[in-house]
Amino acid sequence: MALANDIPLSSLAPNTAGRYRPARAQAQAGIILSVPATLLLVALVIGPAILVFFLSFTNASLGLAGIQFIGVANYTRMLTDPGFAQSLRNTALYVAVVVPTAIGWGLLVAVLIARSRFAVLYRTAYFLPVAASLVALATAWEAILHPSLGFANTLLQLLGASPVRFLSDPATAIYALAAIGVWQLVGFNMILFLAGLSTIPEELYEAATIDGADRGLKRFLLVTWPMLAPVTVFVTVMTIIRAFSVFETVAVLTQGGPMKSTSVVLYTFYEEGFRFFRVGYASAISVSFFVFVTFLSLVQMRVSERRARWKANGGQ
Amino acid sequence: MAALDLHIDDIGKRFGAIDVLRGICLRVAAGEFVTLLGPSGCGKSTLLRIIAGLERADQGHVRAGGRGLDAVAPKDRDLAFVFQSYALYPHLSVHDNIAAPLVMRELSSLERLPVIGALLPGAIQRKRSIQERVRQTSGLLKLDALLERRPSALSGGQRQRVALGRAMVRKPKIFLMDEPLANLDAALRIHTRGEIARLHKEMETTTIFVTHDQAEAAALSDRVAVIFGGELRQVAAPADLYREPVDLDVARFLAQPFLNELAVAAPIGGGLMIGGSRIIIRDALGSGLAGTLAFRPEHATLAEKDHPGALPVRVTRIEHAGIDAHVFVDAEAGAQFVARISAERARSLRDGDNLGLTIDAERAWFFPSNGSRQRGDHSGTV
Amino acid sequence: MAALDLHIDDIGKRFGAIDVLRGICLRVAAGEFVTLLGPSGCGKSTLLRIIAGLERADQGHVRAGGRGLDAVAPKDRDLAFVFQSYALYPHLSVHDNIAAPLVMRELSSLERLPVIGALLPGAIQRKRSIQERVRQTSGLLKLDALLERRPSALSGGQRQRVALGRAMVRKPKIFLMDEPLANLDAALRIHTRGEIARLHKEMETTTIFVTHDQAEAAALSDRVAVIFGGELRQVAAPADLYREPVDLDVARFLAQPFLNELAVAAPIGGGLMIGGSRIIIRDALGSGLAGTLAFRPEHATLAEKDHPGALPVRVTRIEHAGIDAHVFVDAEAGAQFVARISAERARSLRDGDNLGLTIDAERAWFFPSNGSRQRGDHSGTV
Amino acid sequence: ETKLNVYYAWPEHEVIHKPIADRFMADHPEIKISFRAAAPSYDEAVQTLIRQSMAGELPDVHYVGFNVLRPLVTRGLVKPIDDLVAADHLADKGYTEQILSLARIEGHLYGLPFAMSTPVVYYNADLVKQAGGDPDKVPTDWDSFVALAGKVGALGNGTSGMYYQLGSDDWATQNLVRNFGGQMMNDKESDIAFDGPAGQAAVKLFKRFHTDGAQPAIDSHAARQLFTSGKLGFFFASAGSVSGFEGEIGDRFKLRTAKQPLGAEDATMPTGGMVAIILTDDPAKRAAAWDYVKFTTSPEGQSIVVPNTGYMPTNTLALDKDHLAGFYDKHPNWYTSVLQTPRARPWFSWPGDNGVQIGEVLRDEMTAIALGSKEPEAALADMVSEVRALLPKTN
Amino acid sequence: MILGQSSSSRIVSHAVLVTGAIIMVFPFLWMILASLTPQSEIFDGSLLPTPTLHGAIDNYGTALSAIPLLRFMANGFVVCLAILVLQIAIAIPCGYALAKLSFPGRPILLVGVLLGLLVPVQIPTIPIYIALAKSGLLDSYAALVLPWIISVFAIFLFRQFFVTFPDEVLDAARLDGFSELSIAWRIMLPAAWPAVVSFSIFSIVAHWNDLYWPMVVITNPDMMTASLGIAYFRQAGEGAGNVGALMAGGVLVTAPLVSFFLLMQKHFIRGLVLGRH
Ligand SMILES: Nc1ncnc2c1ncn2[C@@H]1O[C@H](COP(=O)(O)OP(=O)(O)OP(=O)(O)O)[C@@H](O)[C@H]1O
Ligand SMILES: Nc1ncnc2c1ncn2[C@@H]1O[C@H](COP(=O)(O)OP(=O)(O)OP(=O)(O)O)[C@@H](O)[C@H]1O
Ligand SMILES: O=P(O)(O)OC[C@H](O)CO
Ligand SMILES: [Mg+2]
Ligand SMILES: [Mg+2]
Repeated sequence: MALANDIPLSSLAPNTAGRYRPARAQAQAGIILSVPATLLLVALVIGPAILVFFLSFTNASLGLAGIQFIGVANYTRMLTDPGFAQSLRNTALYVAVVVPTAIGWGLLVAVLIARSRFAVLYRTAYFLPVAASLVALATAWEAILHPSLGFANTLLQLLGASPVRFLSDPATAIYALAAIGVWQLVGFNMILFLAGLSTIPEELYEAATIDGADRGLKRFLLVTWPMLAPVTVFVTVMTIIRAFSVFETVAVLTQGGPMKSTSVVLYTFYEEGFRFFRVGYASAISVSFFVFVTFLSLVQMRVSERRARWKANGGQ
Repeated sequence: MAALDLHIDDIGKRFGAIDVLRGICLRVAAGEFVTLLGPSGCGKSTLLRIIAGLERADQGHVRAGGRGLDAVAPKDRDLAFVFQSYALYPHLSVHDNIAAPLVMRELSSLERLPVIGALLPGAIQRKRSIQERVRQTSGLLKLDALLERRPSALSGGQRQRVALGRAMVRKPKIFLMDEPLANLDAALRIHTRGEIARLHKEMETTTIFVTHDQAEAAALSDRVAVIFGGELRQVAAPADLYREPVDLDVARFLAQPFLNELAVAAPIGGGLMIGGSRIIIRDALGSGLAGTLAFRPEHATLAEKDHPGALPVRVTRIEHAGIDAHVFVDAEAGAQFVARISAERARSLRDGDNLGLTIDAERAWFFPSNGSRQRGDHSGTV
Repeated sequence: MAALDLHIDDIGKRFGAIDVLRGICLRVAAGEFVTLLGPSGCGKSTLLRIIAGLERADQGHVRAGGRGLDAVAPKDRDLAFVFQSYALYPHLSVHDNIAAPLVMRELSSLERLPVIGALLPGAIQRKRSIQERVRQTSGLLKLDALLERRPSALSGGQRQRVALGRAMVRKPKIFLMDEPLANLDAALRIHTRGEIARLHKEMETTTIFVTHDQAEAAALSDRVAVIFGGELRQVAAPADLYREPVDLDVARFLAQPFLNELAVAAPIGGGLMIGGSRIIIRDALGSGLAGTLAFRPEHATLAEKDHPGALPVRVTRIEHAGIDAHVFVDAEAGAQFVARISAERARSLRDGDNLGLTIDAERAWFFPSNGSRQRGDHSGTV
Repeated sequence: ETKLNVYYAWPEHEVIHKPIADRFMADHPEIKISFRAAAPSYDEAVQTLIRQSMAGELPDVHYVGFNVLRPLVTRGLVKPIDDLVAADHLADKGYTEQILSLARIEGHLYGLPFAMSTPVVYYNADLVKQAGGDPDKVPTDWDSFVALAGKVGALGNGTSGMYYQLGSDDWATQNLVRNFGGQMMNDKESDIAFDGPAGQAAVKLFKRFHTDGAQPAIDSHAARQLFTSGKLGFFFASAGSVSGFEGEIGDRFKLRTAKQPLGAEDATMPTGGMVAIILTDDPAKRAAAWDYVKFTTSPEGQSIVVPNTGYMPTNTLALDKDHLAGFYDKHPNWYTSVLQTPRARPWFSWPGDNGVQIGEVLRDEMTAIALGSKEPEAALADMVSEVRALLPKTN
Repeated sequence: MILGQSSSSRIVSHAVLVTGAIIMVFPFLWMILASLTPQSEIFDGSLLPTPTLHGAIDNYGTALSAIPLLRFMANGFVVCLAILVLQIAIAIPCGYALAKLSFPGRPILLVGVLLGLLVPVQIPTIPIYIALAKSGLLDSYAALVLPWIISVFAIFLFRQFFVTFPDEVLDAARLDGFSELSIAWRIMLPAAWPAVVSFSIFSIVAHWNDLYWPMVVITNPDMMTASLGIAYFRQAGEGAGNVGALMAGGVLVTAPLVSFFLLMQKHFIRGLVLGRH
């Protein structure tokens, strides 16, 4: 019979000191490779963020010397400031329109495109706004939405409707901006969804076909939607963040007007910080902004977490 | 359960410029287990997908139980498909995966909704019935303990069982399986193949099974259909296929691990000289055909070096294979052969030993270069 | 080329709370081909990675050619590793993949730069020499025509050859291969395994090969080391392992596709009643030990139903396996057995036939529930 | 070589600043003038200056709006130039005290006025005629004016009557209050004064523009496009835009200007325009900057400013025969503003740091009136409380 | 293709897609038409501007002469490119380390990155602005580039990408003699190429379009980026300005980027897909 085990020699095995440690070589490299990013992260993101947090408890004002600690005065002022309340409302309106529309439309387009023969053509069309210079195109939008001469109103009048003063009417301005926001985000979300769709194994659709979910909503609900869960989380968080950070169109087209109807949080922050130099107050706004966006993203991630869990588990 | 017969009639399929399938005709009896066997890319999956309706044939027809399927949507063909990658719904539990085909068929979209669905009177009953059937199926496949898990929390073998369960649960009349064992490891593959055989025996559903592993095909099938390059070369029971391959491709493919081959430029007077002896190839007699003489390792024997009529060879390698061993030998002029002998005997052999190789001419085949094979018949000794 | 011997000494490894390897001792002679065989998760890869220095052992030592390797970085251990997934550099051509180990070793960072590197005098020569060696290796592996391609443009078998090339090119003293054939299909697996055997024969490099396929292990190895649950159970030549498995696990694992087992609660007076006959288990005699009687299908025979001393059985299934066939039979009281008989004979059998099963008691084993196996010796007829 | 960094508001004013600088550099090869990107408005410019001052990046010369000179002085960014003016005897060189006083704060002179304007009425003579008005006699009282505008608006075909542009600061709002003889704050600047009868009348009139005068409630970009494309009757804006309007309109229709109607006998109007100031502390640069500032306000500089904009010259010598003599006869549209100068007063500048934001408050409340979302009285009341909150507490 | 797709559903889906596509493309179409139309005829009451040759010459002539548009674009390119290169150079090693190496502090860094992901980019701008002002860097390329060279998003994206990269290749590289640093540069960087392309598009879109930051730090027209330049151009003529010329400028600013992205579309998708596996 074969000898099962050779005889151990380990009794005289002494030092483990000279042992080569793969882990140590990696640890060294890990530190070296991550040092620049770490330093910059601290210097440019985390450090300033902490500073902003402290500034929010002061009356700091750009250009004027002397900073005083004023407790939560900035925050109480924020709570009572009708201008800020208005900008919160505007932002909420903007986000409430942009996020579901840009995601839903992007998803719809992606799903329809994925199986279309003209996919490249459609994809290109929808991708155009993503690649364009927003400031330039915002100007085109402004002309199209001109209260009386623009294409949109000419068309409305041709159709017998009365003209709409899109960007000049406080009742519609934020929605007009939201429409431009949606216009710009749909293609972006579409691309992300397309990427997600392309990772769904064709076999899964075939299995669904045989199982009786061979088209339309049935198939969408059985395969596409659940399989897109991780992408959807990503898209949603990205869209929320981008919707909350709307700035360019406001700055270019309305400067927050008419009657502050488009002054969104970030624009208010910009005005307070860089036009009126109230650094302390602006800091308080940005801290609240951060808390709010973080909270919303976390809620969104949590809600989607269950849907996405299989993926995190490395589902096949 | 009633099984259906399946007629595949002159199926042809092109992808672009390539003929992937050419005039495939195959009749599968009700309850029969037929394997599609062939090398990678030969068109096995394509044929299976055409039968399922997942792909459209450019030509030909598929009929099941006398009914033409060409205009029938996949879900209405009353067949089930098991995929190589299992294709389980990753977000559904094992229970829901197995239930999916029933739910999709038997509940309306409204009834599928979690809360509202529960309020609809008919739905409750139907849902119970579905649960009952899922339970039956999972019992059969020993999946009861796993019903709440997600596919990601299962081993490969368990996933395969779930895939089988999903296919079986609505008691289809025909099973289509595309390399369902390919992703399992050796031991599990053999185990699961036993399970598939058992299930087939119990359910007697007509089954078409795709594989490129000849051992698997032989072990499972009533008949094996061998496909090469989109053409059906031979359909036969495993034992017949083993004994009578119709051409060299088939012989090679079915001779894993090894087939001995000897190119024959032109038989001298219908005979072939090997090791000083002449093998008469009866069917090639007088025709002067060129071709290949082929024989399996198990039909070669190793004798003494100077055994009369034996080909002098030298042992180059011995591979153990359980009770037997494969002995690789070099003949003169660079020809190489493999003989399968008992492990017992192989123990006495060493690399470099000089021996004599004899061929069981009764079992050797001659494949002319053009046309199908003729059995090589022996004349005198070999 | 000089090969090195390899001493693995009392290696232990934990991952968290789990002992993945426990006191593994193994000596591999210079030029020997040893296979690590065991079920998935038993620790084969971990052991191999410890030898390579990719993982640190918690205990024990590895020595090659008398030199302790514990303090040596992987790249300086003079060994090469072939991975199951091939682990080719996806962005490099076949040529550059094969050249990588040489380039990294023999050229300085400066010399590796595309333009500047070409201007350094020593580098040109060394680069030529590298190219020469890559060419040699690719010739040996028949990769010459593929040198410019990226791995993504290669088939599985070709990728595996490139991986071998990259391992071979710097003529390491030891080869480590982790399931290098697992991703290939049946035919290619057998073909490539022949190629590995050929290369080993030519280069005679000490090789440790990991697999969970016992046929592969048997076909390739000088010796096989069987691991279960992090423990080395047996190290033996394939033929010995086949004949003398040390315990039931090993026997089962090496008996793919099937092993017949019969639980024995307690031998009656050291003997066991089967089919009215008594098998005396010599080693268990008088001890009253409980355990398992095991025998291979090829050591069971099917006789007439009323053959004296035979166990009455009924055929339930016949699986074809080339020259042989596996016949599945049911005995009374639900016991199931498999007999391997010639396909010739199997042709005359049908499902439901009543036959008698006899066991070659000389070849049957008795494994007591606690402890290692004792050979079951026959007494009288079976 | 001395380099001067010059900053101005209104990007379209490039048409005057660049030729002036070129001409100056031709005379002074040792001085090099370079421009910063123009601010979109006076208010933006001053915000940017304050930001730049913190970065130590102030330009050397700036053309500050009359209304925002004061915050720069308060922040200490500008130094008086009384000594320089005296040394150079500028009083004899066409710089009248009346004009210099526009740049005087608490007795000190901080710069040289560079351009002046008053609000004028631009109108589409063709539309006025169509509506039955007399293009040569634009009404001088608000009632008939609003009525005529209403008729223009009723012409149909997408035509609107008038547009009283609020602009990007409080100039237009001040103008309306002053038009009824009012002021923004009392003389001591201890409290606001625009909530009096004049203010009341002003906001009510503004509402009437929309209700009776067919003024569309749209932003000024859009309105300007409407006007230049011939779809708007009257457009109130600074006289500084005459040249710009003429260029944009070409001969699409007959563009004319008229004096503003008056709401009260003691009506005044805020003087628009800007002051050239020196921001640098470097003596060499200060000297060069002083030369430049003098040049831009000289008859030569002014004869570039006036024809290319519509502003009135700040140097009386510019009207001499070598320069602009006879210009006004040929360009009646330019002359309207000159006719209004007797009523022109300094553009009131708010005390404290929040002038810009006060401007925004006023504009937003006026917009609310325009949109009909607030009654004039309510809007005025809100202006009062919000502006008070933004004024320095010491007052 | 699967049998049994109804043609009516296909028509509906095309109708939906075409309608959306028209909305997407329309502003571009309008912008191009307006850029070719004489200023005075753009708002002449017709539905769409009607191009004429002299209008085109006028508008593009004005756009190129009235403002240093090419200079703005060049600034934009320099800034975007510098930001992108630095972001990648910093993020790739860090992403690799976070994905594949265990080193002390890694969990903390990972938390830092995730936190950073949540901090809207505008938050830290006040302190950064003050710091730039104090160091006299306003109105410089440095001011435009420096604050953005760390992209937590890039680190995160590359980390996700690298996590899926097979460990075995890294082990092979270690055996072949690669040091950890050379693995980062010689293996991970080329392997990350698709992710780099995806990220580039994210990054370039963001910074090419960014108006906020240039508005804060730039006052010198020589330093303006394309977005700021167009916004600035738009102000000229009290906004109503020269719409035709403005649109011409818009076309010029938009064209290079749009063509670049259209070319890269496919790679963009591929990079995202690979990053997700
Ligand atoms: N959708 C397709 N478009 C183009 N060619 C295809 C398509 N599907 C399959 N083919 C080609 O048709 C041939 C047959 O493919 P098929 O999948 O049927 O082979 P197979 O026998 O199943 O192979 P395997 O054993 O590798 O699964 C192959 O050459 C394949 O490349
Ligand atoms: N880095 C690790 N951390 C924790 N556990 C590990 C790690 N690597 C391996 N293991 C565990 O160690 C055990 C042995 O793993 P190993 O990869 O050596 O098995 P194997 O025999 O190679 O299996 P297979 O045949 O599936 O490749 C397994 O249970 C595995 O889960
Ligand atoms: O006359 P201007 O050019 O100074 O402009 C005056 C006001 O700013 C217009 O709102
Ligand atoms: Mg296939
Ligand atoms: Mg392993």
